Amino acid sequence: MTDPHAALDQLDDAGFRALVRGWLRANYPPELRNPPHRLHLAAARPWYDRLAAQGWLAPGWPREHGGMGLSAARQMIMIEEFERHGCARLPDHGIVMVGPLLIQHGSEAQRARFLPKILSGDHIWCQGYSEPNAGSDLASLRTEAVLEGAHWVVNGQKTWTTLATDANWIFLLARTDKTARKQDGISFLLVPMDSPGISVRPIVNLELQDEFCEVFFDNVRVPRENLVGAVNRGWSMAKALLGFERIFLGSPRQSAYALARLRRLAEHVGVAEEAGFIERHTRLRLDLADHQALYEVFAARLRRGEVLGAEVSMLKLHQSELFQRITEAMLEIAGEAAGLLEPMAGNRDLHPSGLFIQARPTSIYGGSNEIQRNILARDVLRLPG
Amino acid sequence: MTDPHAALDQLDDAGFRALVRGWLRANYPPELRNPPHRLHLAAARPWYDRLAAQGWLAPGWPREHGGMGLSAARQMIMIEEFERHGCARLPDHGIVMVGPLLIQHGSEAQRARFLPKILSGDHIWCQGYSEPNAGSDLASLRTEAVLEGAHWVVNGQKTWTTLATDANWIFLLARTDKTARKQDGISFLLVPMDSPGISVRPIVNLELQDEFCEVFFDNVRVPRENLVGAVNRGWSMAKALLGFERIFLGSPRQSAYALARLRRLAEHVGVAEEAGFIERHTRLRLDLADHQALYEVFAARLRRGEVLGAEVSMLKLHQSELFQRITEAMLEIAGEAAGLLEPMAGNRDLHPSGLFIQARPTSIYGGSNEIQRNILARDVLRLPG
Amino acid sequence: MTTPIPLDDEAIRLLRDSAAAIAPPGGDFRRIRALRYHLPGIDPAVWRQIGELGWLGLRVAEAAGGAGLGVQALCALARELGAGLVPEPILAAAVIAPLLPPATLAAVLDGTRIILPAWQERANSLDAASASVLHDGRLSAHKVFVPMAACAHGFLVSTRDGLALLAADAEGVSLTTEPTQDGGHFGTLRATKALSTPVAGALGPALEEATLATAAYLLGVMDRVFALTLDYLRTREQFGRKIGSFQALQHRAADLHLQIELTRASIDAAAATLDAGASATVAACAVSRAKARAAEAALLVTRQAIQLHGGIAYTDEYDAGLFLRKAMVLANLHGSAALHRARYARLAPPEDADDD
Amino acid sequence: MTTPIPLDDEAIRLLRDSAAAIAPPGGDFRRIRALRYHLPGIDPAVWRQIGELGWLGLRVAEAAGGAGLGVQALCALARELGAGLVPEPILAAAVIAPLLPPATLAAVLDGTRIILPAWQERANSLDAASASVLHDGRLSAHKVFVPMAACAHGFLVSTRDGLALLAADAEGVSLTTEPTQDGGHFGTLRATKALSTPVAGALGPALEEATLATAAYLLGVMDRVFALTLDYLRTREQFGRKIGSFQALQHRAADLHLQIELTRASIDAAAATLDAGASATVAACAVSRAKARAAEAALLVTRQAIQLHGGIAYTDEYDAGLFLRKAMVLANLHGSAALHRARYARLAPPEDADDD
Repeated sequence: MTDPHAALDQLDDAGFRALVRGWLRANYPPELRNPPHRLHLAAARPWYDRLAAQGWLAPGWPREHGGMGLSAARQMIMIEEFERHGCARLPDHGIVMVGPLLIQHGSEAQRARFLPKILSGDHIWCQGYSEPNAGSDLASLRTEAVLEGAHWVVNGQKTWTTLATDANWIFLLARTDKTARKQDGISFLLVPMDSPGISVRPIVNLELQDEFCEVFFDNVRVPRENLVGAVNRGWSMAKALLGFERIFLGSPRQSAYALARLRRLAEHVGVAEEAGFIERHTRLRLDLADHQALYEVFAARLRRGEVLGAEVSMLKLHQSELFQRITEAMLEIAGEAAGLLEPMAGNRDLHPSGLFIQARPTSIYGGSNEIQRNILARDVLRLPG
Repeated sequence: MTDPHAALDQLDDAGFRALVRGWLRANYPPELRNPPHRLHLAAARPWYDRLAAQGWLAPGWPREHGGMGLSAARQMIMIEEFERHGCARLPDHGIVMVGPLLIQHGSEAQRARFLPKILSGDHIWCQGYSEPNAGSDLASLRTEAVLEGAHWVVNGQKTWTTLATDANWIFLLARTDKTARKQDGISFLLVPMDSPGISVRPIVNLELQDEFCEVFFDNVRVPRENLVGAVNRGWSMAKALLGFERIFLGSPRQSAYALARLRRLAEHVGVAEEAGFIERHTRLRLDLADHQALYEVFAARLRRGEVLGAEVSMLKLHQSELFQRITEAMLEIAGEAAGLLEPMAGNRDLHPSGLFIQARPTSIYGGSNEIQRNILARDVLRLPG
Repeated sequence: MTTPIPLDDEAIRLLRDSAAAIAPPGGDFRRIRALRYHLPGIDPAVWRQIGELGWLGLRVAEAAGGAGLGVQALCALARELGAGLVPEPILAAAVIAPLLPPATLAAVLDGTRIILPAWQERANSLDAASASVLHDGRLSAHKVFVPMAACAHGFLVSTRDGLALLAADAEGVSLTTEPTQDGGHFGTLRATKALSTPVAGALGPALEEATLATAAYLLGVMDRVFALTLDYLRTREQFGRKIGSFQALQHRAADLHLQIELTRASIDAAAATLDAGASATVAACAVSRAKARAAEAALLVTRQAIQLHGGIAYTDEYDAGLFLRKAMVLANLHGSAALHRARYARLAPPEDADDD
Repeated sequence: MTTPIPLDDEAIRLLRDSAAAIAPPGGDFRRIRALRYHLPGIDPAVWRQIGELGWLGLRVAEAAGGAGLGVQALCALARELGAGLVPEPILAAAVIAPLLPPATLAAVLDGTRIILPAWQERANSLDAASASVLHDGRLSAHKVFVPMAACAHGFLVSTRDGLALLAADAEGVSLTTEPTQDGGHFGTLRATKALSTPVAGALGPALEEATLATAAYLLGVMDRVFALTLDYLRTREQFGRKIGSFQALQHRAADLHLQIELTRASIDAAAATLDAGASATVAACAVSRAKARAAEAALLVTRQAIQLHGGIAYTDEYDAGLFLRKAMVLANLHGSAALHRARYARLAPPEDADDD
C-alpha cells in the first residue's frame, strides 16, 4: 500500500494551505456552511463521507493507522482553513478522542477492531464523561463498573452526552474502585450503544435543540476486553486526551463569526454609522484582533511541538466572554427583534436572539469559566490554595 | 439654663432645612467649601468654633449633654445640607464617636470630664483602631493593655489614624485578654496623646497629604479610670458605634461632586457635545440618580427610626465604585493632562488626576468592598459560609 | 383623571394577595410552559379571572367602575406578574382602559373583551405620533410589535387624527404574528379603510405607564430568578462544598442584588413621581431612568442566573431559561436601554443645577 | 533605513541583561524616588551610562554608528525600562536618533547631548502637522507636552516646513514645565524666530514607534506591579489565611493576567508588523490597537494593584503607587485609548473581508 499522503509532504505550508482551501471550495457541501447548530449525523453524513473518501478524516493519527500523520503545525493549518470556510463540526469523538486514546493506550486487538470502523464512518462515538453531580468536579463521577466474570456490569447515569442518539458506541469513564482517592478509581470502557440496559433521553436545550442527551446504564454488561489501558488509570488518560484540544475552545472563530453578524445587524437596523455603535463595535474588533494575536502565540507554540500548559485557559476564558459580549451588543441594538424566536427578515445572518442564546453555554462547557480562573490563579499565578 | 434649641422644635422639616441652609450661607467660611483634602485642625478651626458657638456641633447628642437632641430625620437634613453646601469635615471623632460612646457606656465622671471639652473644642480626638496586621480583620488587633496597679500599660502600634498629629486625645481598642476568643478580649481606653511613650509618625498618602498617621505605644501608662464600660467588652461597643455611621459612607455626595466636575472637564477639553461622551456621561448620571433613590430608601428608614441592617453595605459599595468610575472617565477624556500633578489651568475644579487618586481608597477604607460583598452574601443573601 | 388613591403597605399587600391567584409565589410554571409557542398564547379562562380580580380597571376611576389606584399600584402588580412570568397582556390592557369609551369599558373590565394598544409603527421607537390615518370613521394603519395581539378582540390604535377603536374582526383588518423567545408573539396589524370608532384622549401618559410597568415586570422577573439562583447556590454541592460558599460566586450574587435593588429604588421613585402628577418631561425622565436600569439589570441577572447554575440551566426543562427569554423579549419593548438613556440625556435638566 | 536586524531570543536576552544595569529586575526604587518632583528629573550620570549601553543608537543603522536593531528590540527595551520605572526619556531620544544629522548624532549616541522630539501643538492629538514655521533658518514654534523637556540640550521640532533642530539655549527659546504625577514634568516650548537647523526626513514613523514603545513601557509597568501584587497575595494574611487564597481575589488576578497577556500579544504583533515594513496604514492600525490596549490595561492593573493591596498601597512610601502614577502619565501620552480606537475605526479595513 503506497502512502496516499506522501504528496502533501512535498508542499510548503503555504502550498498546503492553498491545497486545503481549494479542496474545501470544491468539495464542502455549500448548504452546510456555518450551520447555526451542531449537526445531527444524518445531516453531516455527506461531509463525513467526503472527508473519509479523501483520507482526510484523521489529520493527527499516524499514517500506519490510516491518519494523515500531519505535524501539529499542519493540523493547525487544516483547522484554520476548516474554520475559515465555516465547515460544520462532525460527530468527531471517534476521530478526536477514541482514536488517539487507542493509539496510545489500546491493545493491538482494540486498534485493529475500532480504528478502521471510525475511518469508515461505521462507528460513531459519543462521550460518557459528565454526570448530574459531576460536572465541573468531573472526578467525583459515580457511574460504576463492577467486574463479574468476563463482563463489567455498569450502572449509573451520564449527562451532556452530545448527540448520543446518533452514536452507536460510547466511551465511558466509570468508577471501578470506590475505596481509592476519587481520581484513582476510574477506568475507561468502550460500550456499544445497543447494549441491553442502555437508554437515552435527549435533553432539549435553550436553543430548543436536542443535541445533548442523558444516557442511563442499568446493569449494562460490557465485555471485559473493552477496558482501555490499565484498570483504575482512566483519569490520567482522560486528562491527557484533553491537552491538545484545549486550545480550540479558545479559537477566535465564534467571535469572528458573531462580530461580522453584529455589523450586518447594525446595517440592517440602521445604526452602523452612529458614533455610539462605532465606538462599541471598535472595542469589540480590537478585542477580537488582540485575541487572535494571543491565540497565535499559543498556536505557534503548538507548531513548534511544545506542550501547552494551564495558561491556555486564558484563551477559552476570553473567547467565550468576548463572544457573549458581542451577542449582548446585538441584543441591545436589535430593538424589539431581540425577542424574536426566528431570524429577522428570514435571513439566518440576522438572528441576534439565536446567537445570544448560543453564546450562553460557552462559558460553562469545557470547564466553566470559574474553573478556568481557578486554574489560572493556582497553576499559572501560583496563588495559594 | 434655657434650652437653646427649643425654637428648632417649632419648625417643620422644610423650615428646619431652610434655617440650616440660610445659616450655612451666612456663616460657613467660603474659602473652605469643597476642600480637595481632609483639613488639618488649624485650617478647620474657624468652622469648628462657629459651630460650637452656635451650639450645633453635636446634632445627635441629647440636649442634657449639650447636644442638639435632634431626631434621626433632622440629623439627616443637617447632613444633607452640610454636604450640599460642600462643608469640610471637621476633626469630628470626639463628636461622632467618643461622645456617643461615653453617653451610652461611660461613667458619670467620664461624661462630666470629657463631653464639655469636646463641645468647646479643647479636646480633639483621634481613633486608634486599625493596626498593620488588623485592617479588614480588625478583631485580630494586637496592641495590648496590661493592668499594673492603677494603670493600664499599653504597648503596640496603630495605623491609619486620621490626623493624629492634630489630636490631643486618642480612643483606643486594645487587647486586655489574650486567652479569650479574639473578639472577646478587647477593651476601650481613653489616652492623652502627650502621654510618655506615645510617638506619632505621619504617613504621606497617594494624594501626597499627611492626614494619616502611625501611632506607637511604648509602655504607655494610662490611668485605670480611663477604661470605658466593662473590661473586655470593647468590641461590641465599637461595632454598635459604627451602626448609624454606615449610611454616610454611601452618601451620593462624592459622586455628585465628581460628576459635576466631569461635565466641566468635558467642556474644558471640548468633548462635551460628542456622542461618545454624552453616552458615557448619561450612564453615570443615571447611576447617580438611581443611587440617590436607593440612598433615599435607607435614609427614609433612618428617619422612621429603624435600625439599618447589613444591607446598607450596598450603598458604600456602589457609591465608591461609581465615584471611581466617574474619575476614570475624567482621566480618559483629559488627554495628557490626566498625568498632571496640579489642577489644569490653575482651576481647582479641573483636576482629574487629583480626584482619580482621591477616589482610590474609598473602596478600601471603612471595610473594603471585598468585605462589603462578603457581608452582603452572608448576612443579606444568606449564602453558606 | 382623578387623583389616584395613595398606595400604602396594606394596598400593596392586598394586590400581592390577589396576584397569588394567577401567579402564586413559588408556584411552578406548568401553565406558562403549556401556553408557550401556541396562539393565542393566553388562557381565556384566566383572563376572565383577571377581570374578576379588578386588575383591568386598576387605573380606571372608581366612578367609572374601576379601582382608582395609581401607578405605584400598577407597578406593584406588574412585579408580581413578572415573578410569575404571566403571559397575559394585563398591563397593556390596564393602562389604556381609562381611555376607552364607557360602552366598551364594561366588557373590558369584566374580562369579556380584550382591547390592546397598537401604537408602534417602526422598530425601537417610543413615538406614537403616527402615519396612520382616521378619516370619516375609516382607519388605515400599519402597526408593528403588538405583544400578544392574537388574543385581542380589538385595538386602541394611534393615528395622526387621534385614537381609534378597531375591532380585530372588522373588514379590512389583517393580523400576522411572529413567535417570540418567551413563547408569546408580536402582532403586525394592518387596517385598510376599516370601520373604526374615534376615541378622545391622548395615548402618551398611558405609554409612559406601560413603559414603567414593563420595567416593574422585569423587576419581578429578576426577583424570582435571583431567588431561584440563591436557592441553587445554597444547596448545590461541587468539590464537596455548597457552591454558594465560593467567594467568587458570593461576590457576583452581591453585585446582582445591588442591581436589583437599584432597579427597585428607581422604579419606586418613578412611580411616585407619576402619581404625584409630575410634568410630562419630569415623568419621561423618571420612566426612562427606570426602564434603562431594568432592561440592563434584567439581562444581566438572567444571564448570570444561567452562568451561576451551570449546565442545568442550559436545558429547556429547567426554569432559569424561561426568565432569560422573558428578559430578552421585554428588555427592548417600549424602548431599549440605549433609547431611554438617549431620551433622558435629551430631556433631563443639567445635573449640577444645585451644585452652586 | 536599512532592514533591521531580526530579533531572536538571544538578542532579547542581551537587551534585558543590559537593561539590568539601569533597571535591575526586582531592584528597589530609591533612585526613582530621589529624582521625583525635582528638575530636571533625570540623572546625567545615568544618561551617559545609557549612551555607553548603546540604547540611544538602537534604531540607528550600524553603518551610522548604531546597533541597527528593529522595533521589536525597541519594545523589549521599553518593557524593561517600564518595569524599572526609569524616568530618563530614552525611548523618545532613541526613535528620533536615526533622523539626526551626523554632526549631532555622535554626541547624542554617546550620551553627551540629549535631543528630544517636540512635535505636539495641542492636547490629545497624534498630529505632528504643524502651525510652527521654519523660515530662513529661523524657527517659530509653540510645542506642548514634551515629557522631561528640562533635561534636553536640544529639540527636534516638527514644522510645516519640515523638521528643525533647535538648541535649548538658543536665543528666542523659552521652556516652562508642569510637574506630572510620576515625578517628572511636561515642557511647553516656545521659540520665536530662533536660530535653527533644517533636518531632512519625516517624523511620522518615529512617532508611531514612540507610541508603540510607550505601550511596551506600560507593559513593563504592568508586569512589575502585577508581580509585586502576586507576592503580596501570596504572603499577606487576613482572617488567618493568605489573602491570595480568597477566590474573589484569585479570579481578579486571573483577569488582570489575561489583560496583561493580551497587551503583550498585541504589542509583539505590532512590533513585528512594523519590522516587516508594513504600509503606513497597516502600521498605524497595529500601533493604535496596541496603545489602546496598553493604556486601558495599565490603568486597570495599577488600580487593581492598589485595591488588592488594601490600605498599605495608599501610602506614598509603598511602591504600588509609583506604578499607578506612571500609568496615569503614560496612558494618554501619544494618544489616549479613545483616540487610538477612533483612529483604528477610521483606518482599518472592514473586518469581515475574509468572511465570504
